[in-house]
Amino acid sequence: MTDASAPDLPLISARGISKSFAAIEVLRDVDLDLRRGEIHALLGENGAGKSTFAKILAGVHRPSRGTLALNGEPVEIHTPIAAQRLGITLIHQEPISFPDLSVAENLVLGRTRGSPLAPVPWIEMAREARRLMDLLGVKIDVNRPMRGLSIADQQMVEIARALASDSRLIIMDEPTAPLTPKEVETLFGIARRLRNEGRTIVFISHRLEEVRQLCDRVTIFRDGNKIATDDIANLSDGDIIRLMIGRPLREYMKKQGTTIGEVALKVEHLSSPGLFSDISFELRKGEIVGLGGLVGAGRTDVARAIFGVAPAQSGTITIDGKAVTIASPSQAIGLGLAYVSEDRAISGIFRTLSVEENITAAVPRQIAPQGVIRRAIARTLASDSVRKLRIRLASLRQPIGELSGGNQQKAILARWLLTDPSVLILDEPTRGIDIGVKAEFYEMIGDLAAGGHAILLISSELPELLALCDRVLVMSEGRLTADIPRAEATQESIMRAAVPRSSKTAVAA
Amino acid sequence: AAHDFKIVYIGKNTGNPYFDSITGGFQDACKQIGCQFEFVAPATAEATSQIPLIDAQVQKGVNVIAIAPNSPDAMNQALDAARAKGILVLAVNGDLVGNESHRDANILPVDFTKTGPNQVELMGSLIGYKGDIAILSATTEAPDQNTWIAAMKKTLAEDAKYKDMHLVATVYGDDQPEKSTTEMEGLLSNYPNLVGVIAPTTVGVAAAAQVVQQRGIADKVHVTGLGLPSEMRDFIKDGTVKAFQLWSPYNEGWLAAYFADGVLNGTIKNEVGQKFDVPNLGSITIGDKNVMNTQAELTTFDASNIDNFNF
Amino acid sequence: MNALRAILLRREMGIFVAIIVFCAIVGILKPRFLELDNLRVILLLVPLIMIAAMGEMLVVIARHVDLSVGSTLGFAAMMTALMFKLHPEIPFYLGFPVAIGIGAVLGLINGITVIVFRLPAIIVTLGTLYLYRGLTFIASGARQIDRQFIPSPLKAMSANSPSYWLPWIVIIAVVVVLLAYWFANHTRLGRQVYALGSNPAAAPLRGIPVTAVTLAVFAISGALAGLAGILYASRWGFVNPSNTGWGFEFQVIAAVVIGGVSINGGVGSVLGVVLGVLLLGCVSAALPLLGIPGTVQSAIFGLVIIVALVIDQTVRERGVQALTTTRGARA
Amino acid sequence: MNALRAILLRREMGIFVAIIVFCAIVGILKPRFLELDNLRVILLLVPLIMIAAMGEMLVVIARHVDLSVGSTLGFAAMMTALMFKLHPEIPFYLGFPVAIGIGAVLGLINGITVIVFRLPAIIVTLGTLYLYRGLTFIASGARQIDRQFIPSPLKAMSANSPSYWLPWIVIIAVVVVLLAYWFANHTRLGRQVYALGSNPAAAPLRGIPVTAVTLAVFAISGALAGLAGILYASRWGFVNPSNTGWGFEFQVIAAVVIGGVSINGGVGSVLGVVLGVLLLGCVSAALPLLGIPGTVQSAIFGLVIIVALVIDQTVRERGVQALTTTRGARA
Ligand SMILES: Nc1ncnc2c1ncn2[C@@H]1O[C@H](COP(=O)(O)OP(=O)(O)OP(=O)(O)O)[C@@H](O)[C@H]1O
Ligand SMILES: Nc1ncnc2c1ncn2[C@@H]1O[C@H](COP(=O)(O)OP(=O)(O)OP(=O)(O)O)[C@@H](O)[C@H]1O
Ligand SMILES: [Mg+2]
Ligand SMILES: [Mg+2]
Repeated sequence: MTDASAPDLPLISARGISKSFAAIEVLRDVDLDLRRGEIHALLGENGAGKSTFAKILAGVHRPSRGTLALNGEPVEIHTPIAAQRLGITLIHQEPISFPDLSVAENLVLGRTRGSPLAPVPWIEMAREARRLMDLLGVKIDVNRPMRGLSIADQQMVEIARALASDSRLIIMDEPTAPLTPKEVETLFGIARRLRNEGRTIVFISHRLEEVRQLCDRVTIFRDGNKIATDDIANLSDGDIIRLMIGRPLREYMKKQGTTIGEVALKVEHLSSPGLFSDISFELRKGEIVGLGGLVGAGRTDVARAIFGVAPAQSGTITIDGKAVTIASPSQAIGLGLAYVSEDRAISGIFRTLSVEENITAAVPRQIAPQGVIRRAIARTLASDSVRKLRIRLASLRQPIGELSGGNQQKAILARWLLTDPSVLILDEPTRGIDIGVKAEFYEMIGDLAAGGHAILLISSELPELLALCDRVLVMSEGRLTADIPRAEATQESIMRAAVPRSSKTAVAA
Repeated sequence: AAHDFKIVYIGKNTGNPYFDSITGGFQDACKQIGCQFEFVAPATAEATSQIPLIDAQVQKGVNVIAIAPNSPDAMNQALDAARAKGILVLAVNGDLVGNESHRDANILPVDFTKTGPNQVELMGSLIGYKGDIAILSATTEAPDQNTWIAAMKKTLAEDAKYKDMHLVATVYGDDQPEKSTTEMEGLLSNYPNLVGVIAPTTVGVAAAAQVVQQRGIADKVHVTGLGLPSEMRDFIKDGTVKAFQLWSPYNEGWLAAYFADGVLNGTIKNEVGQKFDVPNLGSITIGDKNVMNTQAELTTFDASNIDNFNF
Repeated sequence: MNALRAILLRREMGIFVAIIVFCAIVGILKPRFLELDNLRVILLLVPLIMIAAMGEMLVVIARHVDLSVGSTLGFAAMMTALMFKLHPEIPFYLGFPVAIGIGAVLGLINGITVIVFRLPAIIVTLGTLYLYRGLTFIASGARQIDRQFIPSPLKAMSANSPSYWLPWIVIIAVVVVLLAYWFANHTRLGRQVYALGSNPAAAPLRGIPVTAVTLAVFAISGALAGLAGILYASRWGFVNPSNTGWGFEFQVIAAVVIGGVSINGGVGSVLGVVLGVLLLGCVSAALPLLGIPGTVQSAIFGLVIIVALVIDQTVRERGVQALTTTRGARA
Repeated sequence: MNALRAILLRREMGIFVAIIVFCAIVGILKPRFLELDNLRVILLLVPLIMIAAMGEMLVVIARHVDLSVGSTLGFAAMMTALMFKLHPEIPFYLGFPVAIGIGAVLGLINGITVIVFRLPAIIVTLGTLYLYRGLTFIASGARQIDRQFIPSPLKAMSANSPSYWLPWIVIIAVVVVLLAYWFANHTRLGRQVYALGSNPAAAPLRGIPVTAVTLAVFAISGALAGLAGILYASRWGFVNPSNTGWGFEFQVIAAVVIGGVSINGGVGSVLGVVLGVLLLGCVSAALPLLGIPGTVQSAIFGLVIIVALVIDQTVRERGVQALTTTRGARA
């Protein structure tokens, strides 16, 4: 639906957009023009207000002040449906799915019109769904229920939806976070094609290199204010980062000379039919071992197995030289393991509980020595962490559900750091976390290793693996395909091991 | 003499058609006498559910509390409090067995010891005094039904007249139509040569009749028991049920009202052995434990007389 | 469909096994239980629950629950019976639109309260459970409507005269089941019910008319309870303000959940619920046949509910490992 | 503290307002209602519900529900009464450990079934609601235990003799409430209950002993129902197999939810539940006093539940917009 109206007239022009949640103003007088046929990046630290702005455009939130105009015509976007009617689609930061419905149904849901009793075209629906999935080069049985799909797969379904609804404005809120490089490429290809069709794309990401590859212009948010909008070409990475965090970024350098001690965790021939098989590796005190691979390779499942969430069928686990059987997470915790899981929404936070309780959740004995809680201790522990990790919040007693994605992630990390574990498993710990904080994370992880902790770092971000790890293990289709020492580790060597033997990308088991 | 006293009747539970006709008796009697009548009842027949009602009535200052007790003893304190305030407390249709001291008098339709034998005799007359019969009762702990069933068993065992009638089963429908129906179905399936079912409870007898009607086996299986004409009329008319029995609940209310009037105005002494006359009922005698009956024998309803009864 | 279908099949398989096992045992003890004659008894027991269960199923799939079905049944039945009592000239079949309409209105009241005040359905309908029961008392002056006031043709619909093997009441139930199946699986609204229950938070973001869907399921549940109401009058030949529909909600919900509908919404199939209802029917028919005393029956009823669910669950668990964690959390 | 505290305060404020409004209205119509004398009547009405509600609250906060409290109360009361009947020599106070112990066991059975078979609590306890009731019938031979078998000192605990204004039964309830408050807010286990209810999926990953916590809440709920059971014997002086505790679960759950405990788990406060129970107490005490006929009472009871929740909700909504989306979806 390209518009006849003058091409220089912006598709969307936002004026003085402000938004407050419970008296906290999280967006302040944002003016922004989105041109037809451009890919426009929104950058900013966690909690800067990117998602909130996106949600306002998509009718999820109503602005407390300010106006929106579409092709110069003032518009009120009351609801997501209204937004859809206007041709605005939002791909949410946390993928939305209806677990009990088939993938195909998830794709068409809400787009179909017609009477409530209109028959459901099962056949056509499935065909259309398959077409879209092929377009994205994803192999998912479109008739299987959504439940059980990895976040990556869910994200791809989200994207497919957006494509299907032929919108003139598509907003992607950190769509690449869980995707493989290959998937990202496909996505970018499609995004460019859409732009050339004259559509507008808003692209939110924390990965600068992606922004450079894809985007024409960038707008930078800080603390709910729009700091700058400019062509990407006119800004160096340094400029962008300075604008984002208001200070120059210290480049993180792996501390050298952390003495690597004896074996802390030893895994032998760990297998779990359908998910992974014959996984063996060691993890030494003071060592940071990366676990790379494509999304869906089975890394999370390995982690879940070691941590006793879904114990492996066969294989042995040895901790500090003692063979152990871990049947439950509480056992794992007892043995000094800690696991920062990958999807915080589902298995991370206690939504209704305060930030304080979330942070102290894993250390009941510290805050309640005799089973009775000492508020004072809890509060100090929590506020220390909040300061350390620069978590942005209104109050320690605020329900954690109100924090921005990144800040929630920080709170969860803080929780585990409190347990002072001997073996720390981090599953995509920096997903959705801004550069400023990432640097802090890296430092912290380094310190932890230096402090004699053994760390298993699951990450899909190669630079992260390269920067941090002493060794990089690579998984592909549920098997360990490489064990690369820091010296030899390069993007190429890792990717080579990560790409499945059978050229097709791994999909849901 | 003051005839405009306030009398309240507290039923077992609301929506129980049986109490509708008792209430009718109260109302008509009060029209004659000039007293004010009110009917209240809890939503459920729960043992404690009548207590707040009693308290409330006492506070409202009624002169007479007539009650169909849901429990033989739960109300004791409440009733004592009422009598302490000089309120006349009558148990109507059901008594505080073992706690008679907590009420002034008790009005029962008939001498309940007659119910069992009468029912057995009626059933015998229907089936020619021979064959397998069963009993479909209310709840397992219903005190009245249990005394009647005991009496039936005794009669069947001791009276030679009934030696060819065999009681093969006693089941309980909890006075719920659904449960009574399934129990009835169960009886029919389990005892193929059953010739008669006695249901000494209004819900049970209607449910049993319904099953027989639907199966069209009225000629094989005879249903009788204690039923309300209003509920049984159809079954009598289409021949599903030949005859059933009951007393007149209406007369219970009628008698209670006149008795209360008499006692309050000193024309009746509430003492064992006292006699007094009541319009339409003739002479009534206050029996042992201050118990009065409205009639000597149960009334038998059949095609010939069913239309003469409006309750 | 294989993946989804496979799971669904498993679900129903569980309860199906339960029924077979139960009937087999009873059949061995009492061969008569398996006779055609007794099957008819069962079929006459279930229609009311079956019809109401179809509505309850939709409500539960939408992640709500309707505790007021029993009271709705009672109120609709009472109003219809009163109509017949006051206007004997009205043809009996007009009772159906009336009863269904009244039920639908009560259902809408539930739905509106849930939507407007954003209250959990379990507690709203707990309230209306009492409210509608009370209204029934008020409307009826706490008087039972006796059988002479119920039109004979209406009562005849439940009588299984030899002329046709299946009484009308059963046929009506079958039709309702078929309609429910079509609605749940082949209409847009039906699928939106599943979507809503599957992820209520996301539903509005996907442009699902949450209000409309919610009102729809409650209205349907109410309407079907109303239909069950007039059939109650047909089946039992009277309507009583306190007995009619009392405790009905427990049986309906038990049937629905035994039928494999997830209390957490989004999951459930008509076939499963039908089987759930039949299992309960078999049990109620079997107990008296086995001569089990009334005192023991409610204990057994309770046991059956649990055992059925356990069998269902264990059968389902097998082969669906991938989901265990999730379900574990939900259980 | 401010943010969360503020919300909590608001929550209770809503129901508090409801109570004031209601009592004011009744007081105007019937000044007697506000007299000390009548307050004692209310205080005597609520202890059983109050005690059971504390247990139910914990269960609901853990995102479960216990429908079997009524039957548990009945069974515990019956067993204790039977004990006194068969062994009159046993001192009455021994009845407490017995009743509480029996209740705890029944509660554990609920919890174990929920955990082992990963079944939704609502349906497990629906099953045990029938099961425990049936066991009560069996154990008692369906016979009521009359007052002469209940030890006099036990009955005396409910009689409000002039010597002390508050009868024991009330004091016991108060103690239970204080313990519940301490447990819910100041113990590790207590907070773990909130965490579990807040996100069952995450709980195990955080090393929260899900099994232990679940068993704990059900055991506590059962134990308190057992305590309520012996107090029932004390209050009413008899135990009846079918009446004792019948429909009790509805009142308890109503009180808990009116008290602002979220059916979706993770949210709820002792203060709120106490107010919820008191509101119901006021209503039950007021209706007969106002001379409202039994026919209308259940309608009013239903209305009160809904109206109370609506007031509570609207008061809460104000100023907590931030959360509306979430709650909207949940409602
Ligand atoms: N529903 C809500 N209620 C209260 N506060 C909210 C809500 N949603 C967002 N916020 C606040 O608004 C601010 C901006 O959040 P937003 O999600 O827009 O940040 P973001 O730029 O998307 O960060 P991230 O990169 O971590 O996603 C945050 O401080 C967050 O705490
Ligand atoms: N919690 C879960 N429940 C069900 N299935 C899961 C779960 N986690 C992973 N899977 C399945 O196992 C497959 C392997 O996914 P897994 O998350 O282990 O890969 P990964 O390498 O960790 O990728 P990611 O970057 O998504 O963590 C996924 O495709 C998914 O279908
Ligand atoms: Mg965001
Ligand atoms: Mg993973």
